[in-house]
Amino acid sequence: MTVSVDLRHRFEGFTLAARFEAPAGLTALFGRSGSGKSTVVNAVAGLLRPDHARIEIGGRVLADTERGLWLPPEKRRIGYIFQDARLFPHMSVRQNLDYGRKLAPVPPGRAEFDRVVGMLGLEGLLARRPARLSGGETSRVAIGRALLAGPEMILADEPLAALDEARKAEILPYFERLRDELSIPILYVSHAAGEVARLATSVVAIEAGRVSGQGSAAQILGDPGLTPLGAREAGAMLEARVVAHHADGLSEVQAGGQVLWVPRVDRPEGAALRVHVRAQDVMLALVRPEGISALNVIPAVVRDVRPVGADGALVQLGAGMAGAQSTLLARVTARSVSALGLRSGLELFAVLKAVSVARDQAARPD
Amino acid sequence: MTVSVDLRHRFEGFTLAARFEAPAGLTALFGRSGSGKSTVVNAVAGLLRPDHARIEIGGRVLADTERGLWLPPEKRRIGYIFQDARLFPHMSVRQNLDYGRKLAPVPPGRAEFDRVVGMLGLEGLLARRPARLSGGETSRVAIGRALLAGPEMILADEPLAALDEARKAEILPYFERLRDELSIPILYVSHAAGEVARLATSVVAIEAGRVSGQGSAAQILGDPGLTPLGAREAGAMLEARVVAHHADGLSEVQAGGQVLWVPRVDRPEGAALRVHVRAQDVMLALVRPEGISALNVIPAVVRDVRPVGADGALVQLGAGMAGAQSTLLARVTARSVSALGLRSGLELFAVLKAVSVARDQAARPD
Amino acid sequence: MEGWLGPELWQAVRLSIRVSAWATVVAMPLALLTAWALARWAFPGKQIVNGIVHLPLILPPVVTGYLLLVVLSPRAPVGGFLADLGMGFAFRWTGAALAAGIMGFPLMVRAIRLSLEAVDPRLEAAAATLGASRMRRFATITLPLILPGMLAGAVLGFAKAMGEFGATITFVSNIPGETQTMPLAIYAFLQVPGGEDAALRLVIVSVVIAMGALLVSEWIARALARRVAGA
Amino acid sequence: MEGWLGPELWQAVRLSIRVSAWATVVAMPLALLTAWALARWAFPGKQIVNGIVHLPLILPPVVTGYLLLVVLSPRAPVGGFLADLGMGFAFRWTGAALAAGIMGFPLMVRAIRLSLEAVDPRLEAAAATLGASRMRRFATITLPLILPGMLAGAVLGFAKAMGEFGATITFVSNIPGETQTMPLAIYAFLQVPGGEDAALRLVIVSVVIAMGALLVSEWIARALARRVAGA
Amino acid sequence: ETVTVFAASSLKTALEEIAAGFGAETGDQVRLSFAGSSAMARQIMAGAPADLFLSANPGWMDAVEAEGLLVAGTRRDLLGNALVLIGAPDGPEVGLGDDLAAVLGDDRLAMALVEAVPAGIYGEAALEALGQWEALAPRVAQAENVRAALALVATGAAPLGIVYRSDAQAEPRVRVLDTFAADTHPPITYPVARIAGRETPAADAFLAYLGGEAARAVFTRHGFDVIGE
Ligand SMILES: Nc1ncnc2c1ncn2[C@@H]1O[C@H](COP(=O)(O)OP(=O)(O)OP(=O)(O)O)[C@@H](O)[C@H]1O
Ligand SMILES: Nc1ncnc2c1ncn2[C@@H]1O[C@H](COP(=O)(O)OP(=O)(O)OP(=O)(O)O)[C@@H](O)[C@H]1O
Ligand code: MOO
Ligand SMILES: [Mg+2]
Ligand SMILES: [Mg+2]
Repeated sequence: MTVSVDLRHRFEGFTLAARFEAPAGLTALFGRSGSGKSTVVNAVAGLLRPDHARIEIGGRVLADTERGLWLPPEKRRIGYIFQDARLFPHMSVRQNLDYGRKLAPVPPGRAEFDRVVGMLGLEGLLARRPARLSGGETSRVAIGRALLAGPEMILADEPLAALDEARKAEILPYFERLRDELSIPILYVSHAAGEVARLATSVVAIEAGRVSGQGSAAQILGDPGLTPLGAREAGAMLEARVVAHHADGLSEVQAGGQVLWVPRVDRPEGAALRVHVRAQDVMLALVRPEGISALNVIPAVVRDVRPVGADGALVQLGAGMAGAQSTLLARVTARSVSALGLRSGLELFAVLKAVSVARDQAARPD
Repeated sequence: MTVSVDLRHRFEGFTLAARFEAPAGLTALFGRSGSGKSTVVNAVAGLLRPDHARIEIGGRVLADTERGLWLPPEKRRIGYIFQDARLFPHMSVRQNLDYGRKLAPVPPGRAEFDRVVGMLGLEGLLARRPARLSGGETSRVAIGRALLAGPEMILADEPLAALDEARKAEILPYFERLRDELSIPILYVSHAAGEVARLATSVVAIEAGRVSGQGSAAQILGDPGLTPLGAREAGAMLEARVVAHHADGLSEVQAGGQVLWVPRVDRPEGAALRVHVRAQDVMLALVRPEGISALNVIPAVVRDVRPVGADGALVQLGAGMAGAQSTLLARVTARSVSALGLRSGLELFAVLKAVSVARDQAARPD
Repeated sequence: MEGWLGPELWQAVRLSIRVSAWATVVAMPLALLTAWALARWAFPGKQIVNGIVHLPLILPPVVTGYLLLVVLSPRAPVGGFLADLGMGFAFRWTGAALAAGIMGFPLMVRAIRLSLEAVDPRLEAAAATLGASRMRRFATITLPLILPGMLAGAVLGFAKAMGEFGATITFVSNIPGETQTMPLAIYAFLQVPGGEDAALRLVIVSVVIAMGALLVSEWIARALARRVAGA
Repeated sequence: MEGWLGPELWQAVRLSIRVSAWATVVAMPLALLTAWALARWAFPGKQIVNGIVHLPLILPPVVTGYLLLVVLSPRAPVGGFLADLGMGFAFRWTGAALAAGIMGFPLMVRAIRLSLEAVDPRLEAAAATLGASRMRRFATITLPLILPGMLAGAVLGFAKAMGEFGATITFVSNIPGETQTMPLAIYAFLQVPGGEDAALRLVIVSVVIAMGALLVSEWIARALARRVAGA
Repeated sequence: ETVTVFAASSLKTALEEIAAGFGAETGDQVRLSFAGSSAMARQIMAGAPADLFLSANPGWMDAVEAEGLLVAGTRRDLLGNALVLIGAPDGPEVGLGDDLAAVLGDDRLAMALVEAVPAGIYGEAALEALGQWEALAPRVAQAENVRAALALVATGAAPLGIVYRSDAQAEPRVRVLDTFAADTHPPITYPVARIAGRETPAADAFLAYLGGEAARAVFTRHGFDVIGE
């Protein structure tokens, strides 16, 4: 389901003029603080009525101010995870979770309720009022409340910002499941690279109220000029397939005809997945290194060397057999560029540690 | 100034019993959502009166319930950055920022005000009411308000959670300055590895209301069993010194007699700094690799190989000359352990890309 | 109690409770609607409605009673019409309840309105995104959150009704068993030399009843507050 | 205006405004303190204080006036003492203001209390961490946030004072130029045949004044709300 | 000099006229405070600054006298009045000889408080004397005072009422149907007296003036009987 958004709105001292098309899947909204992300999300939710708006989801028109069409929020069937939680203070956690659930045309059942509660670790808190929850507990309940409303679209405004890594790792697969199995479109605001790398189908970068960049996650994350995550997080997005799981805990995947060893992936053999390889984690070698701990040594050819910042460069590599090539990115220092004589057409080896393709960066099928 | 905290408190269904000593500097409070971090911070602020409490800062006793001593919050001279911001809704941003400032015994001057406002990017918002701020703008004002109160101690409860990377990078040096130049003790709650690695002098890990681990940042971050950041962030903390800045944008630093090349560091030559080398970024090689992009190839000896998880191991290395050795950590797969025959006493090379020691992980003097 | 008071006064006590209870209960939904309109809607003539709501407070009670009499006496068009429907107010306890309700109305509206204005609209917005219709948002979010204000309004309205004198006696006069509420009985006693003793007894009874209502309301309010603070 | 009303009525108008204004202004700090105590403190006898605050609402106004007369008349110990100090209330405009203030007191307290209970204590806590003393927190955080409630209380109190009749006439009698407020003058006119016309004029004047106060208050309230919503 | 007079409300129009005349003649000011007799008696007993008390009812004057607050020898009955049955101008011709309860049907008879206010007390006594009270008692609407009872009839809320002649006379919306014989009820008298405490020659002068010719003419015009010296 494609989401198409076209908004214009003026606050005093701030003008929003954002237009983007988000393909099916999860669209990450990126942008600095105050750039207009929550404003966009609020308009899509129907809570802010912009001066001009056209919002369409999979052919369903939610708003078209030109034609005077404006579906009220309660008709939009969204699950909105607010940046500021907004739990109902007079209801217990259970009542908060049940609020949207009971209103859904097909209310999520008992089993789904238990699954969400378990994933969010809310079992012990169901009878508690919001005033007695910790910051992270509050945002977990807010997530649960939105997910349990049986929404046809999810709006998530920095849903995991207040959570620890372990809890994030528990919740991320749930968003993946929503995106993949239930194919619910998701608009996801986040500043966290790991989340976006893992979840995003496409990325919309917003700057001062305008869309400054837009594309597939691979495009945006592969371009340090575009990625709002900073150069550290730039990298290649490889479309891969699980070949086999091995006894020593590694999974063998294939991307562009090239075998990659990565820490065990939770997918069946044959399944498609996406691997995010950060440019920073890729080392280049002129000769195949021997006796090293890195398991992935990939023959590649330099396609482009682009300076990044004052002291570094981003090297674009073609890897694998012709016809099924993948693009890899490597971030190196300017000194290495000259020491190794990096230039277009140079053949060399890309070295990548298996552990660099960490669990929370792997895995999404298409 | 040492901070010494000893608390016991019961909520229904949650018991806090936390005791820790934090040396001068910044103490990171770690722990999963709901583990009791905010409760500790509230007690130190004087907003929650626990059943038992003894809190002392640099010899100044803030609370000693045994002796019936309980300094009210307004006498504690703290700058508390709340997890939920708590801006005064009826005041403009400027009035919020000025609130504590005007009450300080030595009010931060105009220049300091401008500096904080500039750092937080609040120039255009000074006349705005909090109701019209974005989520991140709200937390930036909350940070400014606390910093401008001229506090003798700072309590920061996930202050940067709602901010983008670029903004974080602008704010982090300010906390460093407070810690180092003004030597204000800071209690800092965060889930973000980068922040902690960069800022923390010591780390207190909290689990279900109890202190589960406590030590210097190097200790805690070097032990994947302890670090609450997850194995990805485990690494070595090297005490280093700037040797020289080079024209190609790299800085040469020395740690334990060993030269390290890192991206340019914003410190004068001769200055002490701390370098955080993540275990994940360290590759091991049995023979010195040639023609590679990694600039740091460090002769080392294996001290210990410890399995981590099902598929990996953490290798502890001694590097540099005897007498001035540093400890490095490398995270490798189980397959590499057997392929390279890693065992105590083995001499090999640790390979580390300069760019892996990213800017926001370097730099703090002692 | 009846023994201490005698059957006639006891009748006044019972009547007062009935009148005050009805006045409060019937006025409450209207007060809620009015408060909602004043707090949330923008409509032409809003300040006029606001003014009319406050009128019973501004006017001397006797004048209010007199106006009611002029409009609702059986000979007046409105009053005659209502009387034909069997819904006349004149000289009936319902008229006493009407007068009491009108006198307490501004107090109820204000209390509810203050509560309404304190409700965070973002919570209602959150409920809307979860699929709650306007009505359901009102019933599940707004209403529970303004309960303290409604309670305060009810207490004020009830207490005022227990004490209302001027408008009541002017409108429905003083008919024992029908319109003679406690304040009217008290007034009558105070008009004759030496009547203070009987008046005092009624004063005590009315204070006890109103205090009881007050205590109950405070108790409920505490329970509500505890509910929000977390059980 | 004076021409239309004649000097005597004009006197009643001026007196009513003076009495109502003083009643409101003097009662406000007391109402604030009382509301604060009821909302924030726990102390023995709290419910008794609460009850006493509500008494003027519960009691018929005449009884309240009578009680005031008993306590504060120059012949009574308290009243005599105050009279000796030159602060007597009996049969003076100050007494009318006192009666009006007492009658409006429960309304003011309730409005302020409702606002106080809606103030988020976490904001006061935040101010404390920034070094604000209890007094300063009150002045800079609590007070601005309860201004709408204080305003509502002031309007209710002022309106009530403009309309107060029973307690005033019973306590300080109906002395032109000294205690004859508009409601008392209206009453007097209604006691004589053909007085309705003059009474009506006074009613109109009193409604106009009170509505003016109401409009001003609504206007201020909107300004306050806008201030919080962001300018 | 200013004289403060506490007087029953129903005397307002007449007394204001007389006070104006007195002022013009002597240059002294008369301050008139009108309220219910009970309230004023209590206030006087509580020390109100009244020089003269003009009660609508001997009972409250007695109470003040019992407190020793009257200047000895100054109390006298100043005025009398009559009790009348009133109805709407266009209403049926009814007399005290008719069965009033039957005339009323479901309607109400407006009176002042029958146990508390003199006009009500007198009215009840008169109806009792006429043998009509028992049948009428359940149909009586008791108003706060005579004026309020008059208003009930004037607005049409009640078809019949019992009020003082002086009140009925000035109200165009009612008609006097019949007058109660003086012997059916206790005498209707308005006593007046000087209140002790303040020596004011002007007060004595006004007391005297109330009994004079000018005052007598005014009172009579407003429907009161002036009781002779
Ligand atoms: N007022 C309260 N009453 C009862 N339980 C409470 C109260 N406040 C907090 N708790 C509970 O105490 C525990 C610790 O809360 P605290 O706010 O200190 O957690 P935290 O470590 O700051 O978590 P987070 O990272 O989610 O903010 C939680 O389980 C919370 O539910
Ligand atoms: N009600 C309002 N009135 C005026 N300006 C507003 C209002 N709401 C938001 N703004 C401004 O609009 C801009 C965009 O706000 P928005 O909340 O969409 O930002 P955001 O991208 O979500 O930022 P953050 O990451 O900090 O939450 C900000 O500059 C903000 O100050
Ligand atoms: O004066 Mo009152 O207020 O009800 O009679
Ligand atoms: Mg936002
Ligand atoms: Mg917390």
